[in-house]
Amino acid sequence: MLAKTQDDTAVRISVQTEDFDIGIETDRIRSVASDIGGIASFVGVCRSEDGTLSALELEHYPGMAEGQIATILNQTFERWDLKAATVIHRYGIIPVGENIVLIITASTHRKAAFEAADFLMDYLKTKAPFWKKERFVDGSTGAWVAAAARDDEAAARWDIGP
Amino acid sequence: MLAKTQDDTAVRISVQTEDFDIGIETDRIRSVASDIGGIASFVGVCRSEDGTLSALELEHYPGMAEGQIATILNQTFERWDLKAATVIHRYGIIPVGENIVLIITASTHRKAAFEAADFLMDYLKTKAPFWKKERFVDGSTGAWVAAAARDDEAAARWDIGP
Amino acid sequence: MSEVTVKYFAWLRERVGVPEEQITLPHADMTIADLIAHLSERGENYAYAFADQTIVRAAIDQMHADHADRIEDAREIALFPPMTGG
Amino acid sequence: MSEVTVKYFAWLRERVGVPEEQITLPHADMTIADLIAHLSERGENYAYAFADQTIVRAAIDQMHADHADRIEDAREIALFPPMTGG
Repeated sequence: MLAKTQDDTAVRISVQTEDFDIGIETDRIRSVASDIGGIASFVGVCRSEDGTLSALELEHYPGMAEGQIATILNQTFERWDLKAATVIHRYGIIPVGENIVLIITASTHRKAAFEAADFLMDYLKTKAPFWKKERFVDGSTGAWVAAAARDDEAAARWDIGP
Repeated sequence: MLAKTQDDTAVRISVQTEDFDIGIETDRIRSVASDIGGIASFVGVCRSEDGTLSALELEHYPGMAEGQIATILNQTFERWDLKAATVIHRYGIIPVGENIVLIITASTHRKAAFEAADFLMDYLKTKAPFWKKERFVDGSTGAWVAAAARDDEAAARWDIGP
Repeated sequence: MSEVTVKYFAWLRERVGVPEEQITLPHADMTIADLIAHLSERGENYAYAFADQTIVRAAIDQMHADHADRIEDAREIALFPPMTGG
Repeated sequence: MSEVTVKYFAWLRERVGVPEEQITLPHADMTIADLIAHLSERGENYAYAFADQTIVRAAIDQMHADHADRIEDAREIALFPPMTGG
């Protein structure tokens, strides 16, 4: 399924409720790919929004979430010479300060790893079926988070059609 | 010394022979900064160069290395709204597959974390006093690695004078 | 007349009141826009959920789709607001 | 006449043959270029090390400097090839 990768273990996708460990995941990437020159990663964390937020409730579309992440990873491997990549996205209740998403990309060259990680995050935000709802520290439930126009603009930079 | 950071622990610089642990360093970043939305990181790894290389010998200029990293971090904090950052650069003999450098940047927003990490790496490559010498698998010592013109070009993207 | 599973997510799910349901398509050759128009007539909750159709996103068999796309022999349609993952 | 510590790194260190040395500046008001010219006359190893001056980088008291920069009352000069860290 992945264009430039023969080895399935070079790609790891997980949609899960439990937290992840960037150290363990980085070691895994290192163990499955050879001739790596750079490993870029990004951890998305639940922001406190100046102390008002207590948690985010993350809803997802089971099946389509994994499928869309695989599709986006496929495009990423077609575009950059990656050796391995990992995408982990959590769902359920995520308290402030906890991890939401992890991206790791490994390549022979630094720029490819950086750009691929940036691209993956842009497309996860606009194409992966997840939705966030706010929970406030006063116990009330907030609104569903509105999609930011800047996320669509960020994704549009990469010149891939909708 | 750092423009937008009151808390000294928000910045960690280390020039060392021993390896680092991205998990421990990420936990440290998370513990010293609040309202983090994204943590970007980059690990530079010693490439095998198609199996010919056994290790890199990294020479550095003690004192100036730390000082230049501090200067580059200062510029980074002036330019992006970072909550915390870590730069660890190893020296000595680094076998193929081992870590050379670690960058971690934490910000409220993802783009700032990504761009700051990319900027830090570009400037470390062209401004931090480290030099790499090759050691081959056949036991011979190779040449000093030549600076890549593309590294200067990458740094020039950021519009900061020499 | 064929049946499809229609799934709703986020505030669309909350407004409709169910996470999914079986819908019998009133005629063949319907588009996503036709399905939304059909659902909007099922009651106040649906009318409220689909009041602003421009922000409703759709998937056909778990692939992103436009409002003009035909449902054809799809088994699962999903309707949801713009995504906010990552 | 003042003294400075001159440090060499990487292949400049290997060619000169020492990692650092004390150099007495022959006159005041010297630039980095003047220092390199002065060092080049100290022997074959120096002439070899500084054969291509365009690729020699310099630091004055641990700050990057140009060849035209004056040494003034600096205590430590470093000469090295383009950096290859990261």
